[in-house]
Amino acid sequence: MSETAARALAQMFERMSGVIETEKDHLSELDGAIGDGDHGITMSIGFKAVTAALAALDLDSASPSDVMSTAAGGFLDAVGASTGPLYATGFRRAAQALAGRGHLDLAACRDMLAAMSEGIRDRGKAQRGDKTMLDVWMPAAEAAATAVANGRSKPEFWKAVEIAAENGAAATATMVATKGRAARLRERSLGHTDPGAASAAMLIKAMAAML
Amino acid sequence: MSETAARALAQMFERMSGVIETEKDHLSELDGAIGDGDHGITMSIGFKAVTAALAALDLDSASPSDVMSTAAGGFLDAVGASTGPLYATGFRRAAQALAGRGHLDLAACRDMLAAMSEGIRDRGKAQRGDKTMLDVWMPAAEAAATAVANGRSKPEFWKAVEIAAENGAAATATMVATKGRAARLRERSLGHTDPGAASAAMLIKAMAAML
Amino acid sequence: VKKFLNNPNDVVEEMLDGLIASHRSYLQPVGTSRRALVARNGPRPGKVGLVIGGGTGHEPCFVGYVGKGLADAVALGNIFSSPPPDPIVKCAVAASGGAGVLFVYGNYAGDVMNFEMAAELAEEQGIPIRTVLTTDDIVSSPVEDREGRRGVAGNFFVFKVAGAACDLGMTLGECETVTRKANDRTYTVGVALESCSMPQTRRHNFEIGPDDMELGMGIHGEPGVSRERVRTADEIVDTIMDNIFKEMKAEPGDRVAVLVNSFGATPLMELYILYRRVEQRLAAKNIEIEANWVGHYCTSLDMVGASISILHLDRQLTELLHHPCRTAILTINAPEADGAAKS
Amino acid sequence: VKKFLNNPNDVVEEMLDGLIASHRSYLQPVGTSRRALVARNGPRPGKVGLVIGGGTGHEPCFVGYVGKGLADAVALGNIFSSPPPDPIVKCAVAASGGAGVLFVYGNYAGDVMNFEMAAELAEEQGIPIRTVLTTDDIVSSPVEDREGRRGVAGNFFVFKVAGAACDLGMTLGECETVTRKANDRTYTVGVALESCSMPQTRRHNFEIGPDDMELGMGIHGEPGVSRERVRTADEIVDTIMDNIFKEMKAEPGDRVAVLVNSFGATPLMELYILYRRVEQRLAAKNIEIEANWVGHYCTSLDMVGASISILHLDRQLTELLHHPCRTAILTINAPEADGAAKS
Ligand SMILES: Nc1ncnc2c1ncn2[C@@H]1O[C@H](COP(=O)(O)OP(=O)(O)O)[C@@H](O)[C@H]1O
Ligand SMILES: Nc1ncnc2c1ncn2[C@@H]1O[C@H](COP(=O)(O)OP(=O)(O)O)[C@@H](O)[C@H]1O
Ligand SMILES: [Mg+2]
Ligand SMILES: [Mg+2]
Ligand SMILES: [Mg+2]
Ligand SMILES: [Mg+2]
Repeated sequence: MSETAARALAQMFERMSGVIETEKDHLSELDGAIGDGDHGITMSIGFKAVTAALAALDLDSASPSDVMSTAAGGFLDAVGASTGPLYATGFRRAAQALAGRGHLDLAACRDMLAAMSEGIRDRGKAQRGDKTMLDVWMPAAEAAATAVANGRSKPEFWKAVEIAAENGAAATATMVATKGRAARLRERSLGHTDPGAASAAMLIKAMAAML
Repeated sequence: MSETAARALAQMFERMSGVIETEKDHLSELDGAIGDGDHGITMSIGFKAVTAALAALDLDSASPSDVMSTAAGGFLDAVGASTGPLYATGFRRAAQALAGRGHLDLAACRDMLAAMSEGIRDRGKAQRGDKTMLDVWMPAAEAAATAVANGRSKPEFWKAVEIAAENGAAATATMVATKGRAARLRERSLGHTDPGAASAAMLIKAMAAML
Repeated sequence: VKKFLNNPNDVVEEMLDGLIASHRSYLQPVGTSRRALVARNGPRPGKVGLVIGGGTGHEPCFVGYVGKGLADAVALGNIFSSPPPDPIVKCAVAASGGAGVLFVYGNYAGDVMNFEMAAELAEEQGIPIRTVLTTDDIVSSPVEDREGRRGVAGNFFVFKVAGAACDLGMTLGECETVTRKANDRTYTVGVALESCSMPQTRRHNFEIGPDDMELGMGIHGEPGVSRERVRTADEIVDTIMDNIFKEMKAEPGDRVAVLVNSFGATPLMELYILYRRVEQRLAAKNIEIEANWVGHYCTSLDMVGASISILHLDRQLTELLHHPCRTAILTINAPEADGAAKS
Repeated sequence: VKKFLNNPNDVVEEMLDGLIASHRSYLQPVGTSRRALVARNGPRPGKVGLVIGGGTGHEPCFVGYVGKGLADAVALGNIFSSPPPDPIVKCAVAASGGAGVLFVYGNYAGDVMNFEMAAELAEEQGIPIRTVLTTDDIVSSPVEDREGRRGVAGNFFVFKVAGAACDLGMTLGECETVTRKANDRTYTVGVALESCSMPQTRRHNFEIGPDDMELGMGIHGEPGVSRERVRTADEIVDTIMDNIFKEMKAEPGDRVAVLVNSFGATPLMELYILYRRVEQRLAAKNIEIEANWVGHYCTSLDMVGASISILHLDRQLTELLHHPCRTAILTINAPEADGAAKS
């Protein structure tokens, strides 16, 4: 089963890369309004690097954890920026959470989401409500935990996670940024969706579709 | 009578300055199409300097020749460019042509126009048909000579001069520039009126109105 | 927006080709990494190494400040993006002369995270690292939150002082201290008339109305702190200088260095008009200009705009400012003739 | 088009205020005339004086090339307008060290008339004058009409060679000869993506279509020689280099100096991308780059565009190129430390 799980994760990253490619310009536009206009470009470069790194990986022998740590390295070396350390740390923590696991059952998915969200939080030292990607990853991870605790089915699990992510992204428009570039805009950031939150919701949608 | 002639010339320069001021943007636009877009600005600075220099002149004691040479100096020191040496030389030659004359009769006006046109030709080494201001000053000077030879009245004289100037300016649109900045455009200068020719026709119109 | 480009996705790599070729006499890649460039004539045993860096799109920043007497190595990211830790670590290793390495870079979330990760990795390799974040953009955050401010064109002065301190053989701690002082005494305010455009989109990052300007504009095309009606050059300088005077505790007779910097598309003619007014305002307070630079020193692609930076000098900073250096875009009291015709 | 300006009619005077203040350590006005500026450290008895000049709007040209080892004096006109004879004569007098004065300026009708009038006046005062017109814009006129071409950014090389020749104590005739050679061996082609706009009008001098570029663009916003579809950076450089190779008789192993110049609004990032291809094209012919400059050296207000100039070196020109000089924007093998912190 281990190959299948690794393969599923690799396909998930390909889906993520595809979605980002489609939404690249939209993400850069969101970033242009309150940041420096490169978020779509950065994410596109990053996920292309991830799929390139994964293409070099032998998915027959690799574990899910290997896939995540390969993704972390590929992403970080390709982009830097804010997203590089944030997602690289998130993926690395996910790799740790998946270490020794061959199955991507709902518990594994829950732990992966929790690890992602904690990794991003620890690296960026942001809090909920700071108008960042964390406002998507944290509620998504919480929704996953609740769904598992309540014994939800797989479709219900991912539906709940997706909705939490989308609500989180939408809510950033009502927040005043206090972290990242947008923080300098203070009140002027109101009314704009955070680009990192928007892309995070897209990534989670891709996860839901592939896992 | 000498004061009156000097005053008439000074008023002519004021009229010229006024006309240039009004047409400044139009002249720069013409220059933008085939030159460097500054002709209106240059002429405006030049004629403002002329009227400033003339304001410092005692017109009660100055001769017509004094007025013209003061205008020459004022114009040249203020603008440089192509028009500076061309008009300064023209005005200086006109000053020579008017030397010792107190009256601005038609013969004096004819000689003044001839001197202007020769001065501009000698300084710029252009020929008729080169698509420059000379394509206005030369036919105007010739029309003046013919009018005097034919014993025309003052209104007829100036009408003939004005028409020759206007036709000359219009004709430059059909010429390929071979002198000045526009020369590098070769065939691409076709269809555009030469800015220096356009302003020359305006100056001659101002002369006709004031002398 | 039209640009001289091939495939927009290759823009950074192609720029690096040109830049490395053009400045070959000053710097070279560290190994095979073209994102880590080291001064040919920089690092030496016993000297604290100076590593600077950040995103591209700010040329001649940061690469123009690498050379003898200034930075020893530079790490470059994508456009407006911090470099990842890897090239930064390579720079630290290349710059290290056994006396530690000083990191100086602008205070941006991305740069901080990547440089911090790099610092940890370098220290694991036994290279002591100290860091000074540049925070000269005084309108980017209120004075109570000085450390929250971002670094903009004033990093020119901070780099210069740091480079001189390192070149003079000061210890890592001393280099850090004086660099921090230079940053604390550097005040910048920028104004944009038009936003920049990324090579990939060729559209303005955001639109500034036809009669408006953006005060406090960042150097990454981030919006500034307020949108205002365009005013005259003198009024704009007055607003900037009033902001600076509010923070800079300068007495009559004090000396400053001045940088009037184009964000990219604003030409020198306009910068001189701004400089004229800066000088008038300083003269009115009896503050003397020890040195000035007017030109393109830290740009934001093709942004239309300019910034004014003032370094409030003291005796030590004055000496460090005049210390010789020779880089691709800055030669001060040229350290030595080297036979190469270079600007 | 938005600009940093006060009253547009004062733009030249205000720029001169800023410029004279900023470059005080290099130059000063001749008497009370601010349109004639003389190097502090330039003219000396027995040395041929070098006078350059032209209209403003090309900054750092021409004022950035005044100083020790380069031009002794510069005469400045209004925007894109030759200076009148008076300041040129003042420059000649100020630059004269008894060995004659060399005038070097671009071949434009206005400049020729004004400098010729000035030369006559200076000779009346007993100062022998020789003149070299720069004509490096190879697309501005066919090769049969070489003397009809205009001078553009390549005057950078011609000034440099002339300044070195004068500084080395060559006679007026020798200075003229070698300067003429430098001009004959300098080849420039420019391309504009957008026209410039005058401070007084704040409109583009003319419009270039959204997908078009202007090949052979002049440095005064004059239209170029042909309107073409915008192509990639590499294709543009190829067109330019093909034009240059058609005229430059370079053999494998020959050496050149390269100048990649922004017309104002084009940022360094794009210039480096152009330089990359210039180097590739030269390398393919086994032509070596002895020295290069990439940046803002001769602009046209806020024009979007760039030019490439190649100086085909020989032994004498190489020596003169490397001869020390120190001006506001160009320091080569710095002649002497002078204690002033200046870029
Ligand atoms: N400290 C942080 N913690 C979490 N997320 C952050 C932090 N700083 C920035 N971000 C996220 O990064 C996004 C911007 O990413 P990107 O544009 O790629 O990087 P950069 O800001 O370096 O240009 C923001 O929209 C925000 O969601
Ligand atoms: N050699 C010349 N002889 C006569 N007129 C000339 C000559 N060269 C240029 N001109 C005139 O000068 C005009 C341009 O003047 P202006 O724009 O003020 O100067 P510049 O060309 O220096 O910018 C042209 O339209 C042309 O009529
Ligand atoms: Mg961004
Ligand atoms: Mg003109
Ligand atoms: Mg960025
Ligand atoms: Mg002109």
